[in-house]
Formats: sequence, structure tokens, C-alpha cells
Amino acid sequence: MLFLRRTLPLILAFVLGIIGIAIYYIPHNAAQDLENELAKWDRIVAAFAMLLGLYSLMRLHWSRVRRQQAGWGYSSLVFLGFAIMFFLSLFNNGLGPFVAKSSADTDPFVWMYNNVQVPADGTMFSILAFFIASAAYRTFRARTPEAAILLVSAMIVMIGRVPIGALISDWIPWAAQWLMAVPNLAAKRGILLGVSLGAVATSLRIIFGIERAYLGGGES
Amino acid sequence: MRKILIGIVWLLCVIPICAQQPEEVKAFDAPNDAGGSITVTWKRIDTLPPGTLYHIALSEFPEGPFHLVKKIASETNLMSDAPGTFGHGTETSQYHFFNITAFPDPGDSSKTVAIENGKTYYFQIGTQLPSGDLFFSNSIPAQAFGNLFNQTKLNNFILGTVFSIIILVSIYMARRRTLFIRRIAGLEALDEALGRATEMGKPVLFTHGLTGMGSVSTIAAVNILSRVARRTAEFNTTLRVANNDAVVMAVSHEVVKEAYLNAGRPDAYNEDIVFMAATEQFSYAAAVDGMMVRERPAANIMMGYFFAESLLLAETGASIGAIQIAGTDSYTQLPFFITTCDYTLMGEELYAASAYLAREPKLLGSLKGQDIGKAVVLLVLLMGTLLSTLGNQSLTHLFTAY
Amino acid sequence: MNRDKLFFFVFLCLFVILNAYLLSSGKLAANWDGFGIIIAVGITLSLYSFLYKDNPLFKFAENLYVGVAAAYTLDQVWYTAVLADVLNPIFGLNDTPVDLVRMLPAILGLCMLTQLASPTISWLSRISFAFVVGLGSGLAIPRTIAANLLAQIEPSMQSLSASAEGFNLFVILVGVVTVLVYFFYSVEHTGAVGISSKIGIWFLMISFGASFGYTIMARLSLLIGRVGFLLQDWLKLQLPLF
Amino acid sequence: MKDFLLNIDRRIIFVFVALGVIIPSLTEFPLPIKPTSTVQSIYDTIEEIAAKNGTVLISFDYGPGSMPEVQPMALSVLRHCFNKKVKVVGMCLWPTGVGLAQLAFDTVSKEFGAQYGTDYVFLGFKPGYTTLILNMGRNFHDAFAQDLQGNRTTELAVTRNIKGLKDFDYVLCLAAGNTPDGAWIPFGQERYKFKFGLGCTAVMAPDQFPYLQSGQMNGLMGGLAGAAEYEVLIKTPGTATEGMRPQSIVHLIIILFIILGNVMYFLHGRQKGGA
Repeated sequence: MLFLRRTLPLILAFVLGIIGIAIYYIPHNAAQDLENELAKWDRIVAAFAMLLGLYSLMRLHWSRVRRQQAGWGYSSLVFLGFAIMFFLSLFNNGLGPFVAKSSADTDPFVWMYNNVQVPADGTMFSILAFFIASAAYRTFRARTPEAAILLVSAMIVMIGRVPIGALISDWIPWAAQWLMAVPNLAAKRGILLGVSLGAVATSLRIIFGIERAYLGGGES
Repeated sequence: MRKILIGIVWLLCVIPICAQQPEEVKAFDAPNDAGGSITVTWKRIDTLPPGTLYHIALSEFPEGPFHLVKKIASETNLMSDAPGTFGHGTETSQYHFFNITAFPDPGDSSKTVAIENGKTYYFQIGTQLPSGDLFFSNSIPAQAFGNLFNQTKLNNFILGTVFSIIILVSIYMARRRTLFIRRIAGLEALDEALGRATEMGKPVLFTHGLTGMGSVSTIAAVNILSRVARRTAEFNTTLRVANNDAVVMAVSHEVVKEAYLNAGRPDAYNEDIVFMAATEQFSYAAAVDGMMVRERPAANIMMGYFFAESLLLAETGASIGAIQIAGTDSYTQLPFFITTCDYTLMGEELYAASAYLAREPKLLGSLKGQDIGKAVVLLVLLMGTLLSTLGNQSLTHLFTAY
Repeated sequence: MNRDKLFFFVFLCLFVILNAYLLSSGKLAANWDGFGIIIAVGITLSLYSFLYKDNPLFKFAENLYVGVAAAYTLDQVWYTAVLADVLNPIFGLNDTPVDLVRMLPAILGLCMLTQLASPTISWLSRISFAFVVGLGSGLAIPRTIAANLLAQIEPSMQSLSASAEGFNLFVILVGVVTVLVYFFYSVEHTGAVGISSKIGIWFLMISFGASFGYTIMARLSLLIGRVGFLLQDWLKLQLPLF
Repeated sequence: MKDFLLNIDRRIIFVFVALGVIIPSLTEFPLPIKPTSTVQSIYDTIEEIAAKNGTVLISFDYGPGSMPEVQPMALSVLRHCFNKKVKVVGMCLWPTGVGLAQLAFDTVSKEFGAQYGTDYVFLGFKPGYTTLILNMGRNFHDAFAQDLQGNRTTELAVTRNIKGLKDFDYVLCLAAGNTPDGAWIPFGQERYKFKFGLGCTAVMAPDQFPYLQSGQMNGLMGGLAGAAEYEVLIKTPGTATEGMRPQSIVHLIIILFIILGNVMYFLHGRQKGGA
């Protein structure tokens, strides 16, 4: 049993990892067809992974409703929203769930998307505009020389990237563009090189079974 | 005399023909592909008048008929245009090349027929002068087949192999002996903040990011939490750990409990230290903010992967005058932490701090291996620029992704 | 607490009165479109009430949205992946040619769902995770090297010259190198290493400043978008007013 | 006075921001919008493609959370393409982008009378992210056998002759997340070397400059400002151009806040430790 539960997944990850690397260097049709087939499989498993994510989200709220934890009433609203939308999705503008999605703009599903999801998602992050302004006044401080450089660079970019910068002086947009395309580029490339080396190292640890966190279940 | 004159006239006629007929024509399977393509190459002729065209012709039989595949201008398609396949040698500017993947259907000229693998085709290159005269080379046979290694990716393969070996060896080494890691200034700042909270007799607040236990950032955050809990247990300072994920909360419970046990203060541990603030992003931020305003912690420690809530947390923390130490590998949120916190662990520093504290070989070894990788990249960049400035592009070419 | 309730009540009354006016004056159509706009405005304003303080209206809109968004994603996964790529080819629905090989990845996918089942079968999910994570890691390594290492190293190895362009290339080189030195953990940051890591921090700070400015710009753009919706789509103002 | 200024309620600052957005939205004053070179090159590429009657792939990888920033780009690019008879294929790597993409196609196709199937095709969302791009590169008709409405891609005029990613003359990604650097560049552009352009949220824009300089990306529209520049290029002002007025004013307000806050910090607040 331990073989099936632990060794088999590790072997599978190793074999698929090595195949994934190798087929990159092999232009032969056999390798490329294998890559295409594996990628197709991955897409299908990924679809189930998305279902898993949705299921665990709903389960979290369900457990709160069931145990009547603090704020469980709000969790039941999640089910209300989900239930309405889910029903409309199955309804599919009268076509049912086993044919391709309706693309009619009179579909009530589209109405829900446009009038609930779009305003809610769009508003959520715009709230931060207010908090940024408040933080700008109360907390964005040049506590250290480094923070001072950061703030000056931010102010040049902010003013240089909107038309009013060009009204004040042509140098401001020029300076903003230079900051973006030279020092900013340099730092971002440095970070990118470091992060990419880290990403390759993490992938290697997974393939060689050194990193097993993805298997879950208390193994490190 | 007459014979000599005839000879001269004959020579005058033949020499241009010889000079204008493509030479050194070669046809072979196009390298680095799955087949279905044949490359023809031939020597560049410098003396051609402007407007000359090359004809590339193909036949399925040695005796013909030959079908015109393409006409190209005589200045184009030099081997030096495709350094990935032909390299950067000086001679590449002296040869033309062309890849043939299909030819016009002899039965229906509006359609094309693809080159098949394993079948012999015959090729001719012709020079068409502006006057309309056409001079063809001899015909050359070739077959297409699938290749087993993409030579243009050789540098990628070598770099990948070498780096993999470095990482794996470093992890192996880290299991045998301790590896040196530089002092992480953020950890000292952390101790200072905990010290000050103790002096003031106020609590310490620890917040995780929003990601679950599967993320490297959260694992690093938990390692740091272990250190924080140990210190607060020793100093007898109140600790509060805010959570938004049930699994992370369960792990945090264990980690804090163990830290209190190791510090010899199991009595000081209670279940209220680690609590669930809220599960949704903004409600979580609002709940933690509310708690900060009520309990006024002296130190506010934020570690892990943060999203937009970082600003809400750090702003409130700063407004209550707490010492704030943050650490995140979320580069979009880093600027907000840098301007609102007293010390910030930036990007990989979070992992390094965690590796430093946890002393786990796989993390330390990996970090060490990546350092070697960075050192190599750094040297290559400096050497490459120097050589390139001196006029030698060889190192730059070695690192070109084709 | 009383003051909060008062605010809530006034807010609600204003919202009702305004909509009544808009509907009666014909600015908002009395059909699903007009009703949709009222719902959207209600959600927008409820979420903005967070600016006053965290409150039930905010939580109402937030949780409703979480449910709707989850079902929307489920809808997309169902129609374009589960139906089109799994059920159609396996059962030959909707005139799709039958392809039974698709059963294998579908079984792998179903195994993934066992993660939430009882521990006796939940180990099956590990096989699916091993497939996805192992293959993903393998595919990523050579491509990361090509796109993020080689392709990024090569443009920083150009010949320098005494021109504006050469100067910029030089600054970029200095920046890349010093930032790499900053993220170097094997040596203590003293002496020459200390100086270069300090320069690296300056480069990082300029770039974080750029990100900071751009992030502020992004959040404000979202607010402008929402305010535009409230002014034009709801209140039907003809802009510019003056 | 000093204490009042230091401890001002954040809700008062919120009012400033709200007014800073609302008042400039209601008024009109001219502002010069000059397209930057990175936006211009996306425009130029589409002009080139129009000249050879080519096809563009647009990937709508964003959701309603970034709609005000990215949707104007989608509208402008579609207007440009339909006006110049460039064929467009749309798709999504994010599930939440489908409704917005559909909305953009519906709006602009009506304006220009573009026909579904012969002028544009919308494929919708599919999971997989990186592996979807691998499949599209190798065999487009296999990866997307049907469009969103269930039509066969082998039968639609726009997609009939597309065998793989390399058959697109341009791939334009409109993104609010890591799809360009996490998926399109390493899994698509790296192998097929197609021309790749990006329109993205302002949050992402600074991170893209290394890819611009290395040529892995040939153009970049960043945030509402980038969208406004594209609107100027196609001479059709829209919400992004209008948005530049409040955007400019609120930027000034925030910069003033930062300066004011820091002046007070250095004059009075510094000894208080923290804020």
C-alpha cells in the first residue's frame, strides 16, 4: 500500500518530469505527438482541478453554515448566488447543459454576469484607490534613504505617465520613460534571472522527489 | 588564327555561363525538425547584376520534370541570416540556403504537395539574369527525415544539465555539512521588534499571507512564525496569529504550541493565540485592522504571499505606531511594505530567512545552488559585455536562444 | 452604533428615492436592463460602504458575488472543457467523433476529486497531482531556461559605446549585476560586495517606485471606471456638464 | 492644528479622492495625449497585417476586476482590426474573461458590420493555461475543435487555414495576470517566434520591460494611459481618453499628499516612531 500511496506518485512525477524535459529537445514527430497528447491530458486533469477548487470553496462555506459559526448567514449568501447562477448555467437559455453554450445576449446568465459579477469584481479593487490616497498622506514615508528613492521614482512615474506631465514639461514624460526602460528594466531583469533560477531549482526538486509538499498529507 | 578567335569567342560565351551557374549546390534533410523539409544550399555569386533571381526547382524523378518551387532575389537567404542552424562563421555570408517543405501540385497548380519523409527528391538551382537567361545547376538528390536532437537548443540543454547537477549536488552537500548563509538583516530587526514589544508590555501580531499551505511563501512564513513564537514564549510577551485559511491555522497551532514547549513555557500557551480572522480577502483585512486598533500591538509582523490587502494591513499598523516587519515574495506588494514598514524582507530573502532558521538541507542546498547559478550568470554578463565591446561576439552567441 | 444605523437608513432611503426618480422620469427603462443597472449600482455602493467601515451591506454584496463568480467559473469549465473535451468525444455527443482515449485523462481527473473523499481512497488524488505537477515541472524547465534565462542574458551582453544608447546599456548591465549581487546569500555583504549590493538596492528601489506609481495608477483607473458607470449609466448625466 | 493634521480621519481623505475623480469627470479640458513608441508599435504591426490581409489572435486574459483598464484596449484594437479588415480570432485563458470578450466583439462587430465566421471567431475559454498553448502550437484544430457556439473550427473561414500558432500574423495578449510571462512567452513565442504584443493592467506593466528590450514582445500598452494612447492612434476617443482627466488630477492630489505627509513627518512626527 505504501508503494501505491507514496512511491508510485514519486515515480510518476519523476518519469513525467524527465519526459517533459526530453521532448523539448527532440524535434521528431513521435516526441512532438507525445507532447501534444500529454498536454491534452493535462488540460483535462486541469479542468477537474478547477472543479476541485470550486468544491473546496463551497465546502468551506457549507461547514460554516452547518456549524452556524459566526457570520454563517453571509456564507449562506454564497450559496444563494451560486444556486441562482448554477441554475441559469444549466438552463443555458433553454438549450440545456448538454449542448454548446448559448451565445445570445438575452441569456439571463449573461444578465447576472453583467449586473452582479462585473460591478462587484470591478468595485472591489477600486476601493483600494481610497486607501492608497489615505496611506499616501499618513504612511508612505521616506523612513530610509531607500524608501526616499522609491517615493521619488514613484512620483516621477506617476506624473510622467499621465498627460498633465507633458503639459508641465516635456522632460517629465521623458524622465518617466527613461526610468521605466533603463533602471527599472535592469532591476526587473535581475529579479527575473534570480526568480527563474529559483523556479528551475524548485521544478528539479519536485522531479527528483526532494520536494513533496504537493502530495499533501503531512509529508515534507 | 581563326581557330584562336573562335576559341576566344567560345570562352567569352562559356565563362559567364560558368560564373552564373550556381555552384557547390547541396541538398540535405533540414536539420532540427520533425522532417517534411529539405534544405538546399549553394555558393553566393558576387558578380551577378542587380535584379537577378534564383530559381529553386524540385523533381520527384532524377530525369525530371522539375517544378519551380520558389524564386528568390539573389541578395537574400544567406546562411548568415539563420545563425541558429548554420552558426556564426564568416563563411556563412558566402552561401545561400532555402528550406523546401512543399512544391506545386503537377496536376493542379493551385494546390501544393508536402514533402514526404523517406522519399528521394531531386533539386536544381537556377540563376535567372535580368535579361531572362536561365542557367541551372546539376540536380542533387535528398531525403527528409525526423531528427532526434534539436541542435539549436544545445546551449539550453548544456545550461540546464549543468545547473541541475549543481543544484542536486548542493542539496546532497547540505545534508552532510552545514552551509554558510549570510546574516539576514531582517531577522535582527525582527528580534529588535520583539524586544521592544516586551519592554512596552504590548502584544505582538503575526499575519500570514493569503496563500495556502501549498505555497513556498506560506511555508517560509510558518518557519519564521516558529522563531517568533519561541521568542515571545521566552520573553513572556503576548502573541496573536491571524489566519484566513483553516489548514494554515491548524499548522500554525502546532508550530506555536511546539515553540512554547521548546522554550519551556507550555503553561503560557493557549488556544486563543492562533485565531481565524475571516476567510475573504477584504473581510480578513478589516478584521485584522479592527483587532490592531483595539489591542494596539507594539510589533506587527507580516510574512507570506500578500495581495491587495497588504496596504490595508500595513497602513493601519503604521497608524497605531507599531514597529512593522514584513516579508513577501509578491513583488507587486513590496513597494507598499517598503514605504510603510520599518524593515522588509524582499522576494527571495523570505525563503533565505526561512532556510536560515529552519536549517533544512533541501532549502539551504537549493539556495546555495542558485547562488552558484547567479554567480555564473553574473560572470557571463560581465565577460560577454567586455568581449562584445572589444569586438568579439562569441560569448554572446553562445547564450543566444534560437 | 446608533449613528451607524442612521447612516444606513439614510443611505437606503436616498438610494430608493433616486431610483424611483430615475424610473419615473424615464431615464432608467422599466425593464430587465433598467433593473440590472439598479442591481449593479446597489452592489457597487454596498461595496463602497466599506470605506465607512466593514458592515453587513458590504458582506452581503461580497458573499453574493463569491457565489456567483464560483458558478460562472463552473459554467466555463463545464461547457468548454468537461462537455467539449471529455463527454462529447467519449459518448459521441453533438456529432463529435468518438475518441475513447479521452477516458484515461478523465479517470485521472476523477481521481483528483477523491482528495476530498475518505482517506481510504483519497490517496488516488496523489497520482493525479503527481501527473500534473511532474509534467508541469518537466515542461517548464527547458522553457524557463530559453525564455527567461538565455533570452534575458543575451541582450545584456551587447557591445558598449560612447553614445546615449551605450550609456543606457551600461546602466542596465550595472543594474542587473548589482541586483544579482544583492540576492546572493553565500557571502557577507561587506567590502566590494557590500557596495555593489547597496547599488543593487538603489536599482531595486527605483523599480519598486515605478511599480508603486503604476499600481496607484491602476487602482485609480478602476475607480474612474466605476465612477463613470455611476455617472453615465445610472444617473444618465450627459458629460461634460460644464 | 499640528495634531489635527497628523491625526486627520482617513474618511476626510476619501472625500478628496472622490471629488478628485467626480469633478474632472463632469468637466472638459483638453489634455495632450502623445502615443509612446511601445503603443505605436502595436498599432504599426496591425497596419502591416492589414496590408497583407492577415489574422490576429487576441487572448482575453482578464476579468471584470480589471475591466476599466483593459476593456478599452480590447475595444480599440478590435475597432482597428475590423476597420482595416484584419481577421480576428479571440480566446481566453481566464474563465472570467469570456463575458467581457463577448461584449467587446458584439459591440464592435455591430459598429463595423463585421461578420462572425468570416471576419472574426471567438473560441472562449479552456483550462490548461500553458498546455493549452502547447496544443495550439502543435495542432490548432485539435486544441479548439469547436468555437464557443459549437461550430467546427475546420469549417469557419477565419480558422480554416490556421494549423498552428505560427500561422497567426500577430498574437496580442490582453492580460491582468501572469499569462504573458508565465504562458505565452515561454510556451508559445519561445518556440514559434510569432510576433507578440501585450496590453496589460498598469500593475503588470513595469515587469514587462525586460521582455520588450529582448524583443520577445514587440509592443506594450500599460494601463488606462496605454489604452488612451491607442484610442488617440485610431482617432476614436473612448472611456480611456476621458479617464485621463480625472487620472491626471488624482495623481496630482496623491503626489501632494505624499509630499505633505513627508514634510510633516520630517518637521514633527519623526520622533514619534512609526507614523
